Amino acid sequence: MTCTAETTVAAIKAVAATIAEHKAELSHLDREIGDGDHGENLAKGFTAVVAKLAANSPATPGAVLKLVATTLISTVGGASGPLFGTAFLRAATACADAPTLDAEQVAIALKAAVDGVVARGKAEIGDKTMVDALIPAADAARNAADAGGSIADVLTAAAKAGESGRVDTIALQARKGRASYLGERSIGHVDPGATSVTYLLQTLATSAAEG
Amino acid sequence: MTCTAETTVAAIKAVAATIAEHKAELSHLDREIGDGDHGENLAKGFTAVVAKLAANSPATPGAVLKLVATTLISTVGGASGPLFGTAFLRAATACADAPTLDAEQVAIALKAAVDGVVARGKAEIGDKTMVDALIPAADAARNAADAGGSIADVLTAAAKAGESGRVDTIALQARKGRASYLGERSIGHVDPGATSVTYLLQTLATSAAEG
Amino acid sequence: MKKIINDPTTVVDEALAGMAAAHADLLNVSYHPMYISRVDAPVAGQVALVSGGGSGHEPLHGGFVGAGMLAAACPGAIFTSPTPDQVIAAAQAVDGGAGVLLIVKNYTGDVLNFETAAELAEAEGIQVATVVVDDDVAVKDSTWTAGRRGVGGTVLLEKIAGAAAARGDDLAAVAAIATRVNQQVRSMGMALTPCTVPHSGEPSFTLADDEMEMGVGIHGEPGRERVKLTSADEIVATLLDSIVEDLPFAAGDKTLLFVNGMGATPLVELYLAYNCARKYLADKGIEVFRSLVGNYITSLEMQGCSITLLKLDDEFTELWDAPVHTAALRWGV
Amino acid sequence: MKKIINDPTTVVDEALAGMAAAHADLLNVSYHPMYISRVDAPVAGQVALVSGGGSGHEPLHGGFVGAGMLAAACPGAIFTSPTPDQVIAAAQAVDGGAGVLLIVKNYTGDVLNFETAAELAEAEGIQVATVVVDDDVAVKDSTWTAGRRGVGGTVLLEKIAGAAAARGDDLAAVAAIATRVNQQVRSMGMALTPCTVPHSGEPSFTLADDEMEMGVGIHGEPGRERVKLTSADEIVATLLDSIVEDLPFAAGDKTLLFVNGMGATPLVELYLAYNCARKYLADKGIEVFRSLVGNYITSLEMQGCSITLLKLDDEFTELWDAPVHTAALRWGV
Ligand SMILES: Nc1ncnc2c1ncn2[C@@H]1O[C@H](COP(=O)(O)OP(=O)(O)O)[C@@H](O)[C@H]1O
Ligand SMILES: Nc1ncnc2c1ncn2[C@@H]1O[C@H](COP(=O)(O)OP(=O)(O)O)[C@@H](O)[C@H]1O
Ligand SMILES: [Mg+2]
Ligand SMILES: [Mg+2]
Ligand SMILES: [Mg+2]
Ligand SMILES: [Mg+2]
Repeated sequence: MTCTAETTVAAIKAVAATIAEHKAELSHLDREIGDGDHGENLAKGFTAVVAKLAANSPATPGAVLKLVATTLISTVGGASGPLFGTAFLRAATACADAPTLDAEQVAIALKAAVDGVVARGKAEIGDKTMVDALIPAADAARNAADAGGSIADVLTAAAKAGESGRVDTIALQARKGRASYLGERSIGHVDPGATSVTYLLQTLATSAAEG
Repeated sequence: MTCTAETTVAAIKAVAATIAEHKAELSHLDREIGDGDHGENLAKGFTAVVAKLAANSPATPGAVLKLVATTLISTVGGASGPLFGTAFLRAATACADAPTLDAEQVAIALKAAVDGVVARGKAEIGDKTMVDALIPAADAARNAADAGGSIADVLTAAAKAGESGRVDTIALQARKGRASYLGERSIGHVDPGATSVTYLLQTLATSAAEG
Repeated sequence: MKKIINDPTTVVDEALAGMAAAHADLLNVSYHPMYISRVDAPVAGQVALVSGGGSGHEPLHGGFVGAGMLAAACPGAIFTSPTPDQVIAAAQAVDGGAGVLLIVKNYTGDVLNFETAAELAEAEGIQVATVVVDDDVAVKDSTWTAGRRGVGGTVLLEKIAGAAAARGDDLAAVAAIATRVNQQVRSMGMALTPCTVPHSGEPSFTLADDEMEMGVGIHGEPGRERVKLTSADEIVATLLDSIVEDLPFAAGDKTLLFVNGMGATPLVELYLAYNCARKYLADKGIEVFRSLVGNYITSLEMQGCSITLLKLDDEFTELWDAPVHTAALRWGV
Repeated sequence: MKKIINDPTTVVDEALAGMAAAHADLLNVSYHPMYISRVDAPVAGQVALVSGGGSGHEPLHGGFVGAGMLAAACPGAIFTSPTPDQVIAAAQAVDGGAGVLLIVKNYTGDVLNFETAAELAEAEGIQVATVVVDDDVAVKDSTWTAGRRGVGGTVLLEKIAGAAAARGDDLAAVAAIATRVNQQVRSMGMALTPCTVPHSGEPSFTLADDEMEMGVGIHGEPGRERVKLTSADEIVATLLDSIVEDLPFAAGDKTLLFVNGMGATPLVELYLAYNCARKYLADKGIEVFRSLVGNYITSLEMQGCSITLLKLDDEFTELWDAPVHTAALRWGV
């Protein structure tokens, strides 16, 4: 299948459901090495996104992503608000006003999103942030696209790579974000942001496979 | 034996020791139906009394009691400070400058002390205060003196009567002091002040018996 | 017990030394006997307000010493009334020849010690008047109790009477205004947690995780009843029901609404409770004309709040608005 | 979780409504987007200070809105930075034509959201300067972390920069003074207990009865290290050792000593800690020339304190002493 405005909206609604479902878990992870609000922050944002999508029906995948971006920026707050917001904004820009997206465009959009997070947050691989899940995810998506995979293949590969990058954050000492204040005490805990972006990628993958 | 300045000082020192020993218990009782400071209040006062008695040696029992009174008034604070202070002050006045006291004079002094507490605090029998121990104690002392008892007999009788008055406070609802704020919730707890004055009387009795 | 202290027996002395150092421009501190007096005392020809009580209620009373409020405060041990010698020494230090008004919260200990002090101060030739504050509606009829406790109304009374003294009223007039404030003010408090007196080390009472204490006093003494924790709206309604019906306050009354923290309740909850109180009073047509929100009469680290409502008239309002310069209340200067 | 609230999701809105009602003479409140602005904003020709951050630190920042301090404050959800749209709306509302200084505590969330806001506000034609406060010496070298956090120094910076704006300094000059305050101020905090974010309901960390957290932040995040509870003298020495050696402060320096409560520590302990700090600094020959003691930048109902030391020069002292009229800090007016 190809990705349309409708499938994008469906996928975003699925992501909102996933975040709501894991809200407590994400905040719990954030309590371990942060301030315990990551789940609430994202849930608040995606609830607003769902409301916005109920009131508006953007014509293209890019327009959907842009609406998601601006809504997250003005509702989430915290570190993850501008970071998620920038990711969706860059992805939207990458999609421009294409009415539909193929696997190649999805891989490109994902790469643009990840570059945006890195540009805003200035985190590198190994800093124990969402970037540790996002960079491998974008790379895996690129390879899957080059191998001629479907959108579902591309997103599934991204989700798998994101998951292993997420797990790798456990052993890391945080160098960015609140967790960095803990120094060595941040080691042994998984990063909440890496976890939320992995849930996001997994949900996109499943809804692409189902859709 | 008769009561002299020396035996009075010895008795007061014994009282100070008793109060120190039961400090935590008295504060615990006060926590149940008051504000938890009765033990500390009295311990602070009697520690100061012992210091004063080390520095001064009053010539008569009355002078000893007067020194105790003024020291307690200026160190104890709370409800019990002025009440104990008044008690010792009235007793001192009753003893005037008699060099020694006999059983009759001790009974008179005790009655004067109790009248002083009632005059200051305006509590009646049954209000669940130290008065519930003190009034029976003074009456018993009077009877023992009339029966020709010794000082030890008089104080032992007072202590016994005080103890039963103290136990009677358990069933009472407080109508004076902090405990009265609890209304019916004050029932079932023994009154701290009735307990401290009973310890005081018991200590006076034993030191009279030993002295 | 978790506290930032060195030694339970020296808490009050060390805190007082800190206050003296932090507010050297405002306060003088005497240690033997212990009292805090305004740096420019005695003010000749001005009635001097002297209050005091157990420590652990800070900023009450020491934080209210200064121009336009108290001339002196006598801190007792934590939750224990001061002794007469403190009050007498303070009265002597601040009497400007116009006499001294003793402001006493109605607790047996405070009343008995201030009574003794008043007798002795008068014997020293000082003109003394006394007002006993008893604004706590949580306490029932005084024929069955030691009478209502003095709580939040004390703060408002000290400010208003202090302004009357500052404007030059004589002792009888200041005492009359103080008495009138006490007649027009009502309060009630509640607690979510107990507090711990340093030298005792034990919590003043125990509450289950879902319980709160309504009608609590300011000494960690248990209150009127223990109930299940409810919403801020319900808590505020319970407190204000008792307060409003007691005076009673009626539609059209102009009031000063004072929402006070017990010490460990964050400002965000106090402002939230204040908001609940505004809605409640608006429904009853009672106008909130002046406000005070914050921790002004506390019980150490107790969590909870109290509400105080004062019926204002033009004179009270004018005296409330008059300049005050103390460590804890300051405006107009 | 024991709190005086109605609904964890409406705590900030209800508290804000309470603040608006209690301080109608001082503040205007906008709800969508959420910000607090001084009632007389915009002040033509005067640089407008706009700050903000997560809620739960009250009185910071809303309590510091008013003449001589902040023009506006943007409250986020509890412990969560505000969003760019709040900051933009506040900047537009208070800009008097002389530009807006954004005062940002150095947390990734605050920095990223204010960065985004600054970009967009400039696009709207507003002159914007930003100062990031990072005075917390508990956080180690910023090549290994997100950098030092903004804590107690923020309060002093907002007061001093606010006075510079009030005296008519232009945006560059106000920003320069704010930057200089940040360079001259150092802080460190500790906690005896955690705090609980209403919508989470879980304590932010757990401490044994004999443990305390040194170098704690203001979001209930754990600190530098967990140690056994010690005396006030030792606690204060640990905090001041790190503070003094960091700037460093030296004998003869004139300083402003700010002892801050985390929200649930009674004033009696704060004044006691202040007294310990005075002794410590006196031993080092460091002069305490101005002081502030109280709960000004808090972590909900956390028990603990922080110490902030600012090296004063004549200009800082003059600006500190200048009149200020806000809900939480007021003098000279
Ligand atoms: N500089 C950064 N770059 C990328 N991601 C970051 C950065 N700082 C923090 N994060 C991510 O943000 C997450 C925390 O988000 P959240 O809890 O919502 O914000 P806050 O830390 O402000 O409370 C972290 O788990 C981390 O993955
Ligand atoms: N009006 C009164 N008359 C006699 N005794 C009283 C009166 N009020 C209180 N008491 C006694 O004082 C005791 C409490 O003393 P204490 O705890 O030292 O003072 P406070 O109640 O001020 O803390 C009570 O147990 C009671 O026996
Ligand atoms: Mg967080
Ligand atoms: Mg007591
Ligand atoms: Mg007491
Ligand atoms: Mg946060």
